Amino acid sequence: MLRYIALRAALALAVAFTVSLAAFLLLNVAGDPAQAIAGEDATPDVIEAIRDRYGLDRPLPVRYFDWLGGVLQGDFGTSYYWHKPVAELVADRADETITLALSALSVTIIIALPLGALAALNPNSWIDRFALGVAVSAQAVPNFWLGLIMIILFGVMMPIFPVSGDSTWKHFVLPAFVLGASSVPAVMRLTRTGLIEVMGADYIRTARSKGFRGWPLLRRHAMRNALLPVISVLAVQLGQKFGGSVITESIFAINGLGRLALESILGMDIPTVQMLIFVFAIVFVAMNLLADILNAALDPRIRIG
Amino acid sequence: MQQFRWRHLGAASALALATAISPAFAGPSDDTLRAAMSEEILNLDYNYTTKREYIILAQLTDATLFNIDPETQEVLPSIATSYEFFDETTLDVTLRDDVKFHDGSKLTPADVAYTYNWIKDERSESNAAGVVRRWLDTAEVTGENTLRFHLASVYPLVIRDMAARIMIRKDGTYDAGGEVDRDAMAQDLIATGPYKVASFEPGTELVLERNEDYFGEKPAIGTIVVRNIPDIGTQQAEMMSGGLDWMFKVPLDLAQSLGATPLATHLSGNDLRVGFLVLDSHGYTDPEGPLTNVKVRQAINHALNKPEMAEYLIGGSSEAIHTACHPAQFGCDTSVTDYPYDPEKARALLAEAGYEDGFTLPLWAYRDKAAAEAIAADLTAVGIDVDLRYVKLQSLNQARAAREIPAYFGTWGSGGTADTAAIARIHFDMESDRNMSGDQALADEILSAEQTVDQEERKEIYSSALGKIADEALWAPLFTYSANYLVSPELDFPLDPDGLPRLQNSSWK
Amino acid sequence: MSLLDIQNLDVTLALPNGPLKAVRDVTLTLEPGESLGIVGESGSGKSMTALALMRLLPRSATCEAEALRFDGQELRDLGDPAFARQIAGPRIGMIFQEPMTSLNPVYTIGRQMTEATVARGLLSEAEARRKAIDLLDRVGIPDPEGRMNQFPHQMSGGQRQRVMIAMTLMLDPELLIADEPTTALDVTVQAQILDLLDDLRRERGMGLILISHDLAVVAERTDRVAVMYLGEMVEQGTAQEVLYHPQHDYTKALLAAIPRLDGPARVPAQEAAAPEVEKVISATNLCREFHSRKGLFGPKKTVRALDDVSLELRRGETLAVIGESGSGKSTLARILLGLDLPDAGDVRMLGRPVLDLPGAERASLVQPVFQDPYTSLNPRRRLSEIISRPLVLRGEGDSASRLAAVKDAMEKVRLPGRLIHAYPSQLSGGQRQRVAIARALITEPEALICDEPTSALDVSVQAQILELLDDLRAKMGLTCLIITHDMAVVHEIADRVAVMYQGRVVEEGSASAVLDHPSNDYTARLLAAAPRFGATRDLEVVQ
Amino acid sequence: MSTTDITLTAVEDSETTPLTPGQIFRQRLFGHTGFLIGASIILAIVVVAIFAPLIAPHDPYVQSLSTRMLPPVWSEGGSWEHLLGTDQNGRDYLSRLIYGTRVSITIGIGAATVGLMIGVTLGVMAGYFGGWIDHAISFLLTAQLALPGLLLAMALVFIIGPSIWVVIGIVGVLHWTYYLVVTRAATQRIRNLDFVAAAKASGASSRQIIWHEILPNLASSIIVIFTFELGIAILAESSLSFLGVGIQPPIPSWGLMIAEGKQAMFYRPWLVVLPGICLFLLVIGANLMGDGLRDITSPEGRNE
Repeated sequence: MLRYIALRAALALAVAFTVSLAAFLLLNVAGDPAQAIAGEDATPDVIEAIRDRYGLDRPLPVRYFDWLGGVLQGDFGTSYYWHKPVAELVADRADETITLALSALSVTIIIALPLGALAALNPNSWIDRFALGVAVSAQAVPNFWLGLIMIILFGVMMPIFPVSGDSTWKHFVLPAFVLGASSVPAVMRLTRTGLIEVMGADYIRTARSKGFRGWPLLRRHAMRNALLPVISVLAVQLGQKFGGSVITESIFAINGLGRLALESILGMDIPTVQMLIFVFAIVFVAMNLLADILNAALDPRIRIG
Repeated sequence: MQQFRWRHLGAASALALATAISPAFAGPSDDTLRAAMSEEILNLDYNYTTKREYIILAQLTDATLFNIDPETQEVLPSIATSYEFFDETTLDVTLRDDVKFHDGSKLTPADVAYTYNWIKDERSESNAAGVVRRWLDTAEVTGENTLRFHLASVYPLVIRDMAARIMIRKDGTYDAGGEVDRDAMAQDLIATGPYKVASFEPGTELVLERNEDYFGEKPAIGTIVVRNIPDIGTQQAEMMSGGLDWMFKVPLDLAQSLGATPLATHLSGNDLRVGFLVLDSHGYTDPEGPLTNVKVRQAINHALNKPEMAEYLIGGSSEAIHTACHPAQFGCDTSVTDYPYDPEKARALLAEAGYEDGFTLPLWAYRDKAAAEAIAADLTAVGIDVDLRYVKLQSLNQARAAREIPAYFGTWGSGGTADTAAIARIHFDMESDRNMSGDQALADEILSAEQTVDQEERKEIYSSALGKIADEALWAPLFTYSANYLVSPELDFPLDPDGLPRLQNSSWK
Repeated sequence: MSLLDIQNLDVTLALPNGPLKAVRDVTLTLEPGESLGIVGESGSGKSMTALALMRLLPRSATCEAEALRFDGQELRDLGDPAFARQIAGPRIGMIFQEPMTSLNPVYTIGRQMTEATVARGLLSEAEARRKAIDLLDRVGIPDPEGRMNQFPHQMSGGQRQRVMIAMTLMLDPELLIADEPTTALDVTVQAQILDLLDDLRRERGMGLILISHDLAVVAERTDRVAVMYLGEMVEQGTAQEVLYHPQHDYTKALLAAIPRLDGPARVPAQEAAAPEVEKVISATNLCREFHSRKGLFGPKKTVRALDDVSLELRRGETLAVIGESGSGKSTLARILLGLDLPDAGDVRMLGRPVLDLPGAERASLVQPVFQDPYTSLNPRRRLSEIISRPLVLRGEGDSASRLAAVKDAMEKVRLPGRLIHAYPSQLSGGQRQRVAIARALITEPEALICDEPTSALDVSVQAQILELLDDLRAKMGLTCLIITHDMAVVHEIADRVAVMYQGRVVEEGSASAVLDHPSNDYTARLLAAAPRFGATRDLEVVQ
Repeated sequence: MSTTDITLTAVEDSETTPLTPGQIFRQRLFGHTGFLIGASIILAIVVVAIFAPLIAPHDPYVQSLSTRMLPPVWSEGGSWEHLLGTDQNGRDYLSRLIYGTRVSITIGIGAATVGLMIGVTLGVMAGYFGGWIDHAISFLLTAQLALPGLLLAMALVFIIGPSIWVVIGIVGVLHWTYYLVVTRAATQRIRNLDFVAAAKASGASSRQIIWHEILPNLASSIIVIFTFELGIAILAESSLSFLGVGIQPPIPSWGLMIAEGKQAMFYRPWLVVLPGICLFLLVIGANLMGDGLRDITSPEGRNE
């Protein structure tokens, strides 16, 4: 067990370093950070001042290895904008993104699982068609467009929910719906096909031959088997959502990692971008690992082999 | 089951839909002005920032030695009561004796001297360093409330810089005990202005309270809350649901539409910012390129329908210009050659220059997409095939520094300084990459205008320089900008001609 | 009064291209304690009849009958919930063909055994658990206590089938239906399960319906036998009547097609195997190990598939390799074909080591024929492309000559010419296996290596393929190595035989010598499990 | 062995040979309502894209600043001259929507193909060879998922310059993972089937096996993914344009139009709603086609 986790941790670090190197190069190619920080009306001398304050005139390899050296001692550098350690910056904003990710995930679960199960239990019925309709249309709605429509509907016409900010839980309802809705199709489809497959399995036929029908049959035999593939997909999606959704967070002015990523990329705040990439890579791999562990916990064939 | 535990946590928050809440009403009821800014406010010390948002906040939190009357451009007393040039390079300033910092401590000449000397000091790396180093030698305390500035050279804009750029800090703020801390005032600012910082959450919200023992005229409104809302759409929603009282940098269409509703009033004041095309007349990108030919540059000027752009795309007080400066700036001579909108003449000029079937022109732009597209369309109409490159500011600056840009749509706000020096120098100085004409004589002439204190002489220099720029059509000046604001109906927000918003002068109706 | 009385049962399946009558007008009766065998090939409707009785038909099937009486009670009057509560489980129990998937993989054996009785409130948790342990012991599961909290995947196929039987008996049914219970098991295990079923029937005075495609196996162990063909009950009678004087032509043909030990002996190709006869393939001291990880986190596990195996295939002979699953016979075949490299030992073809032979040359020496007709042909290619592929790979001849070669090969394997442009999905199992053989022969290889070529086919089709292989061998002087698990097949076609057990060759010799007096007791057990028609049921093992 | 006179092969040679896979595929294709609806939407949009110059009432690039931001004809102030009003630069909104189909369709097909090329090659390589190649490719997969797409887009748009081909390349490079995962699993399954072993035994090289035996069997699942990726690519382009790093003005792209309309969305909601609906229609058409194809090509089919 530990060997497996150690392997995954090594993979996460390897990915994190490679991707952060790629991001470092891409950012420096895409523009001059000093200009971005200085802003629109900066005179050349101001830009020079910023350039030597952050050592941006040093050659790329020197800057990268300097950053790398810091990372090895746990210091991810300070943000060019916020003038405070990047680790602290990411930590403050992590809780908004986690809350958003978890509530978005629960939106997905609340919509996708029952819909998928109902569609599987009575194939070709109107529920099945309706479920397919929801999946196909939810997949076709652009994320940012849904966000704007939500603001128009709930923010202004029927001001039930606040439109921006992240102070109270009410602020998270609309964004959670927008973020959650985007992953409903995949989860619903998986639940549906999973359950159809399980209902056709031999052991279900054995259970029916012992007189089990309807809900007891579903609960005692089908549910756990059908949920196996869904659990791993949900875990992976949670990983992506922890990465924060760039668009949802900026539309709803939620101070999460997604918005931080957008602004630090557009503003060329290199240390923040690299730290974020580090966090995303590790969270992503950790979520895959969690999916494996959950699968092992639920499925003895994997656990005991 | 175990793995569904985190699901219940999320479900609780998503399910509670029912309760309707009334939006928190700002405005006169709690004497709080809620302002929105899309740029993130991260550092309150204007000595270490440059963006426009920080200039606005500095008006509220800081006081400077002098103030410039936006109407008459006349110098008014502020922290300093008077000044006198002992000789061309020595300036004596007397201070008021009743100015207090926000923490109650009394302002002394030593604080002022320290601030100027620190900014000039190598270690400061302050954004204002460039300005101060251009004219200051040293500042020394000469009396109980007087100090003397030794100037390194003759510079006409010393008082103007003192009024706009340098914010006074207590003695030893940045290098207490020898250890340099440039971010000392970034979060908990101690200054002398009409408002003091009540609470500050970087990137989210800044709360300012009226400074009761402010030496000058106390502002009418008790509290100002500045909220960071990146998305303009979201800002609108907050304004409509009463969550905001003041919005600036509002796009014209939005300002007009929301202004028409009873929920908000649209104010449009003028702005020192001007928009222009800079053309690679020197031929950095292509020595024999079309832009090196004056006729082509003149054709470009004729091709652009500037009046329509000003009226429809910028709106408010925006008007077309033909000078490489803002008409309201000192020394900006509007009698220079003008190239009125005349597509036929533009095609004729192109033909004369040997480009009957036109040429492809990569045009870079970083803001005002509608205007950039309008420019591209006007040029295409006369046969110039425009490849519009609409990129982020830092990408444009980097490409310009690498001399890859033949023409770009630039803007300049002169930092609110109503003097042609604030725009001419940076765009025609030989070292600046914004200078695409590479004309040494022109550069020297412009520099000379900043080396004399005699305003009449400066005026003549600028007239001749601007005349040359216009004749050679080094630029294609476009229009002045107009500042569009959206304010709540209960707020009275006076606008100043220099376009700098002064929230401290606002009050409830 | 008969335990079970089915009159004129019809089952129709609604398939995309029109309705199909799977069961036509079947009448069936069973007395209490009596055992009935239903025999038929795939598609004969034997399973459908049982599923109709248990109401387990697929959603798209409809079934009508004049009478469906069980112990005097007309089942059709019962609603689905009532049927589930009263009949399914306590009155009629059923076990299925695939033991590997018939138990729920994520729950322990104990829970699956006890849940039916506890849910119905017949027994308390503790009583049910004790009963389960007794039943597991009765069906021959070692250490039943420990097995209760194990999972299905930790047991062998045979053990799982035993658990299935025990689980069904938990509810003490009066009738037990076994739908091809042993088809997926090894021959030796097969015999034990069938004996167990028979003993339990007598012990509990239970009715038993044993459904199988293997007439010989069923006939030996049931009182009466019914034969089904294309959905109809073509013959019904006591085991003796059906076996020794069958009425219906189909039953006769079926009996003739079954390979059996006491059938006519094979004429050996050439008696004196002269020493200098050329060795087409010779393998010496082959060893091969496979490493697998037990579960995601478990320790590594190594399995010795081949343990110092030496074997020779001489020109013109048919060598049979017999052994059960896990004996390493398939691994041997892949190594001899050059598809897999041994850890130790070497393989030579006509004296030259396989390693130095380039692919194309090796192809002209030896060609494979695999077990499963459904995966041995590329579904996306037409027959002409499949059969001519080896020639294309060798770059031999042009399209015209290749087409001729294909036609010639199709004739050799007796495939109708019009199928030349058909796709595999349009052919039956037997036809596909003929295509595989045609493909193997197109390059006129020295030897054919067939890995259980007929075990996935119906008995009648199997007979044709074996006959075809024998003809080809005679006409083309082909050398064959045939891998099988059925001693009767060895008896019918093999000159020499090698018996493999757990990766080692335990016995080798001429077919007649090994079959008449086996020296190794494992071979003897294999022989005992193979059906003999002559003897009556109480046959002793020849020692 | 005596052969009885009744040749059992009679059962084998029944005259009516069942349908070829191709015929079955076509039969189920035209029977699947979902697929037909989707295909007709896509077809309609492709026709509009091809004949845009004829259909569009005005040239989408011609500006008239004086008549900018006109409302559509049904709300007051609208005119029949510009059915759906005009945009910020006074260009006819309906024409821009119509020309927008060209951008979306080219990007959709282009990006999905780029994704297919990368994803399928890597998937087959990882699936067939396994071993360290498989590990290297899954490392690449994880790294790709961790790198924010926005960053890659911004850098590439700056380096190479903003043309439709660059956007196609970016969206394609960001969306090959779905192909990889599916083809890798399918290749691993097919690699162990007997007909591949038979091909190997007849001397086929790995390349020949992949080309001749494995790829044809992947064709149906690749087509299904392609139709889904079509929708995803179109949405991705619109998101990138929405963030300002996708299609460059003045080319009309629906994502860009939504971004531009966003500012005045409370008073001129049609500037946001109309392109949104077009995007929605196009993508829902692609998804319905994808769903239909998947039901038809999957072995058990949807109706069993």
